[in-house]
Amino acid sequence: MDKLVIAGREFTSRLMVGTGKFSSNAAMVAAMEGSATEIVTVALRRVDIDNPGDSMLAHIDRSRYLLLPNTSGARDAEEAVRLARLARAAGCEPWVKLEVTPDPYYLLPDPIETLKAAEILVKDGFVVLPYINADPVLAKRLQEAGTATVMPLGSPIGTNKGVRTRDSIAIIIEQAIIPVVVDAGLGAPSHAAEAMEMGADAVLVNTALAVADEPGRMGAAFRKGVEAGREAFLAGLGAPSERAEASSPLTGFLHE
Amino acid sequence: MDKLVIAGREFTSRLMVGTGKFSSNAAMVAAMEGSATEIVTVALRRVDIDNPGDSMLAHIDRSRYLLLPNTSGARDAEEAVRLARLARAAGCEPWVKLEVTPDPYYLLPDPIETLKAAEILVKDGFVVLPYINADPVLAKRLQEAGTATVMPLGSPIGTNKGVRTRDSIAIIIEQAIIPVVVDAGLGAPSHAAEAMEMGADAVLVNTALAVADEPGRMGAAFRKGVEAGREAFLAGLGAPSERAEASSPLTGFLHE
Amino acid sequence: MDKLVIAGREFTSRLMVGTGKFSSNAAMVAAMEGSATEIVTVALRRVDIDNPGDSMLAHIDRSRYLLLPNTSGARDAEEAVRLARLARAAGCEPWVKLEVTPDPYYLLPDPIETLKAAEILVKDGFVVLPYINADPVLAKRLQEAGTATVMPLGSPIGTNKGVRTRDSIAIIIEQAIIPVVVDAGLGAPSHAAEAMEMGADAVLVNTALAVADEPGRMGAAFRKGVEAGREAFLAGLGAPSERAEASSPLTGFLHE
Amino acid sequence: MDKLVIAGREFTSRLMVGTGKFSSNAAMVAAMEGSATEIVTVALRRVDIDNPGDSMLAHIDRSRYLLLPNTSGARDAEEAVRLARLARAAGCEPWVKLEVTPDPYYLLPDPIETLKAAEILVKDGFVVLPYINADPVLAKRLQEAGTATVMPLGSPIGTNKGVRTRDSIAIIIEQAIIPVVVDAGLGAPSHAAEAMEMGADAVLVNTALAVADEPGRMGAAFRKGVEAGREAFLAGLGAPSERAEASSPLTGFLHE
Amino acid sequence: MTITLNGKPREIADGMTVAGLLQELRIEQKQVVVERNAAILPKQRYAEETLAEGDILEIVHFVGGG
Amino acid sequence: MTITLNGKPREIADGMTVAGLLQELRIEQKQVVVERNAAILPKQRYAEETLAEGDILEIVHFVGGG
Amino acid sequence: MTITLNGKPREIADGMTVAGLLQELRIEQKQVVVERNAAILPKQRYAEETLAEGDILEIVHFVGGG
Amino acid sequence: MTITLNGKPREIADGMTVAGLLQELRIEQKQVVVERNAAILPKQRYAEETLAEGDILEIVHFVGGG
Repeated sequence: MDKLVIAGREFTSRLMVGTGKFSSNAAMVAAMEGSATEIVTVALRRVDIDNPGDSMLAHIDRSRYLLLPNTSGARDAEEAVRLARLARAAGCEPWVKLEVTPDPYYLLPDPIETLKAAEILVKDGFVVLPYINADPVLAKRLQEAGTATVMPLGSPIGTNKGVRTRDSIAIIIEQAIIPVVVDAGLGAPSHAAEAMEMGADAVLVNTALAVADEPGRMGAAFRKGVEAGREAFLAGLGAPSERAEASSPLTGFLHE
Repeated sequence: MDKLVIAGREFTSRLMVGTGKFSSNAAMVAAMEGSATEIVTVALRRVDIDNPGDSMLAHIDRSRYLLLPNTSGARDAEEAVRLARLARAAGCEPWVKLEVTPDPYYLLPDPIETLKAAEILVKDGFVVLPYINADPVLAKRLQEAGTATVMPLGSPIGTNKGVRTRDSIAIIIEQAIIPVVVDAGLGAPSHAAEAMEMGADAVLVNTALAVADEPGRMGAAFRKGVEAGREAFLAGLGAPSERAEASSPLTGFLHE
Repeated sequence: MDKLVIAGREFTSRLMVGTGKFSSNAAMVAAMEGSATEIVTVALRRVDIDNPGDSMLAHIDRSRYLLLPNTSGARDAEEAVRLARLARAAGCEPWVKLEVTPDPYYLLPDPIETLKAAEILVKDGFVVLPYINADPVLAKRLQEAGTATVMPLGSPIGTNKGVRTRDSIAIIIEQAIIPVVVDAGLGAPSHAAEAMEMGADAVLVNTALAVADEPGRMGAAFRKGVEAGREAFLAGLGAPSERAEASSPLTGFLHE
Repeated sequence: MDKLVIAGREFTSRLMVGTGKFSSNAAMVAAMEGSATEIVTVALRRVDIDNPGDSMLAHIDRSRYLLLPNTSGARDAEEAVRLARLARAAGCEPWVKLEVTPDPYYLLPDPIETLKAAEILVKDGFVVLPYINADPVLAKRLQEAGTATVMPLGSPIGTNKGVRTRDSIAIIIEQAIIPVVVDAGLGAPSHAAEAMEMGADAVLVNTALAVADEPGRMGAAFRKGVEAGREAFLAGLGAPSERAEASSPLTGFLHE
Repeated sequence: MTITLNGKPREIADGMTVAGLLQELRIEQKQVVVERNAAILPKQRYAEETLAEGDILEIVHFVGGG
Repeated sequence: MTITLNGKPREIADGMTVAGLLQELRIEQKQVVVERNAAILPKQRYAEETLAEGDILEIVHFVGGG
Repeated sequence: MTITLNGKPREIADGMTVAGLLQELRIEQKQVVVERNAAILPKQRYAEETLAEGDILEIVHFVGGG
Repeated sequence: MTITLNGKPREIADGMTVAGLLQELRIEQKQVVVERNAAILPKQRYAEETLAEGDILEIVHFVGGG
């Protein structure tokens, strides 16, 4: 399949995987391997002083997966910038999945603070992948601000509702010159395939893999779904029509 | 992946392909190969006496594909039975995709005549795969009449609208002990994946492949979509929820 | 608004109301009055010998409402015909809402038995209003058999899912010369309005009224919804479009 | 029905009407009267010097309708503020429908510039009704900035697609303490009813009325749709369910 | 004498008429329909119709339904 | 002699067999099925089956279909 | 003397007031708002406000809008 | 001597370095990032950086996230 290019870097896989909520590190690794992803997101949190435990990083093959730190937990631009810089200091490449979610309940992104943080981080040399509501005008402004992608949500995080923002995402794709990565709410391979068929450049999935009975197998299912959607987009899909049309010939009947 | 079994016969592929409306035999063969299908449907028509031409059968490797004749053009049970018997006399195995569509415009199936024909053909030793509206009670009656599968439509033939009959198909799948094959209206791999995720045993696609810019590539896309949906069904999908749920931890924030 | 005509009889209201599942006769009457309905459905059941109680008929003003007995409980044509005749013997006019639902779980109608019963009852002089799956071919056959209406379901009874069978109902309306009454699954006035906007001649509602906190008020809400949908259908609705279009002028800007 | 209160002012109608795109002033007035609206939006444009013509205001009874000037055409906060002040200078009360739409094609609002303009106009004493994408976080920030309502779009302006942003609007309604007015894309009374059933406080309609064959009649249809939705919301709607539930009793059958 | 009434066996007095039975059961004639051995019974026959051993009687009425 | 072939009248020589007709029409036997007067004709009978005045013949084959 | 009126250059007589210009253009004062050099002009000033070379004048009014 | 460590007060020995503290806490240097008084601390400084009364220290690491 054709390559995905973000900030000049090539990827064979168009499926990004989140590492949250897995029942075990083994389940997480199984999902990563099954999905054939090349980009995995991680979060930054305080070490539990009384029980440092071991690091989940020990389970991630850095030669195989690009670590994409997110700024989850940031409630405004300042907190997001702080987290991005801490992640870079931790030895990650300067890539960041920018999340600014003041609302603790639905975890929806703040358009104002997200743009503000993006402008600061771009100037600071980061490759910025902002998580946003499916807002075509905001997507355009972020692109103008120099972000590497936009990551509009399909539906609220963790709902498995699929691409409920179809109309807006179609406009974002139409207007974008940077890759569009559909993030959040993709609960099944058909959802991922739908996003790709629309012309999205990639998708990010986490909850659907973490809650699956067999995360490794679900990872493989999403890999195929993403590839199916991309192939179909490239192969040229027919448009839906109101009028039914026979697939068998309408002449040569015995009763003619 | 697990095998599909119809009338005691095992198939590795869960994607059936129709051979109508292709721009050329080459395009048809490309779609068949790309899709990795094992069952292809064909129609019976009068030979054009003034210009017999060559047979499309010459292009189909019978050792690789099971020929499934349909009864397209039949307006009632009698015509359908006549076509099924002609197909068998042509040297096909006694398998038939039963279609009875009195309405020439939307080509929707007649539940009464379809059941009548199914009863006759089953007695006559045919393996009957009836094309029906997504009607759970009719599906049950056909199963009781001894059909090998039921083939409910996702949306009217050739519309590419996808699984518009979702609720009814879910009930059909829940009640069926024979394979459920979703037929008609599947216009994209995401539609095929959705049907498989619901627990359908297989799907049939024709128009979407025939009208694609690259039929071979679209065949491959559908193959992956079907596999993705089946894998996801087996791997155990999470249910959609109204409440958003974070994929990153909700503790250990710097601002605590 | 224009009149609804069924079997030569004129009605001002296009909203039929079911009388099942109400918390009290008072709630039922409130819903009937609020809805301004002129046709109410009732069911036939055995009298509880040990506790005959009083009849719900005592609460229904027969001069104001046409009683439409249904054949609920019938599992085949024979039982349906028996119930219709008992209802007529009870002094009702020979109108019947024909329901044949062998499946006790989803209560979906049987197309074969419904057509069989309809043919018998029409010959027997009944005005037959059959409850059916949204099957355009079946609807056409019932019309040919002489039924007074067809009553396709919007979604399974009691689910409040609305018009999930939109595509099929649109075809039924297009092909029908008898009134099309959308029945079952209409859970909100917007659902009823949608059906009427599509060109349905009437709708039947029961569960949505019976489970409302205020049945009388909900009856009024559905009355308005049905009138809104009918008015809009007659006033000529614009078609949906992909392209946005300004409602304010695109010239005369200060910045030109 | 209960009153709508915006900025301390009471309204009986919950339907706002736009005055654009009508074929004639007579059609516009007919729609206004049929709809029983109390708030009508207008735009500001340069006078055509060579052909001043007469003013459309001459056709609007100011004692009956509150004039709500919009800032259509504004591409940024500065232009929006300028238009709002010109409208006020024209003798309107200091109410403004704030629109900032840099994109001339889909006319979608800019979240950043809209918030900026809202903050300036609120300080300047305006009653601000901002038109926004269905973005819950932005809606919350505007509420905190002191706007009188939020007006999230149902679907892109003029598309008649209805409430495509259902999930987000539900969250906006849940979080808002100011009235939520669903604006743009409502093409049929069923769409307006759906928004009201969700708990929206009002809706704004223009295109659907302007393009109707009979604008006056369509106005009445929308009035009823809005009332139906509001009544249903107040009467307490039942939730959709997967499981069918009989509306007739499941006991007392003759076949027991 | 035993008949089957609405699906259950029931003892009734010899020579009991349908009208008599309804009265005994405190069921108003005008509110019900009676089926005797699968044949609908016209109301005007209730008084003269005498029940016999083994009769199958159905007494039905209208209830709320959708 | 006139027969009806695939819905249209056609002149054929007396004594013409089905096999002969197929040959005349340049239609390969193995690619088609033949129905004579609504009865399917087994391939092995093509050679001996002589056509008669007024016969109704259907010659069908497979085409692409969904 | 030349001013810019609604985006286009326009010749006007020296000493022309806003009120005079509106009259010349047959535009009713009460139907419009006038902006002179980006500042909104109160109606009561129309009569005394004399236009100057290079003035930028905007005359706007309400039209149908959504 | 008291500092604030990950949001909680903590007693540490005078002259304690960041490296020393990490060792005491059994936290591997390479797995964490340390912020002292809102400024990120380069790893090579851990050994020489001596903590002072009232210091605010944040020790963070990567966890699973979406």
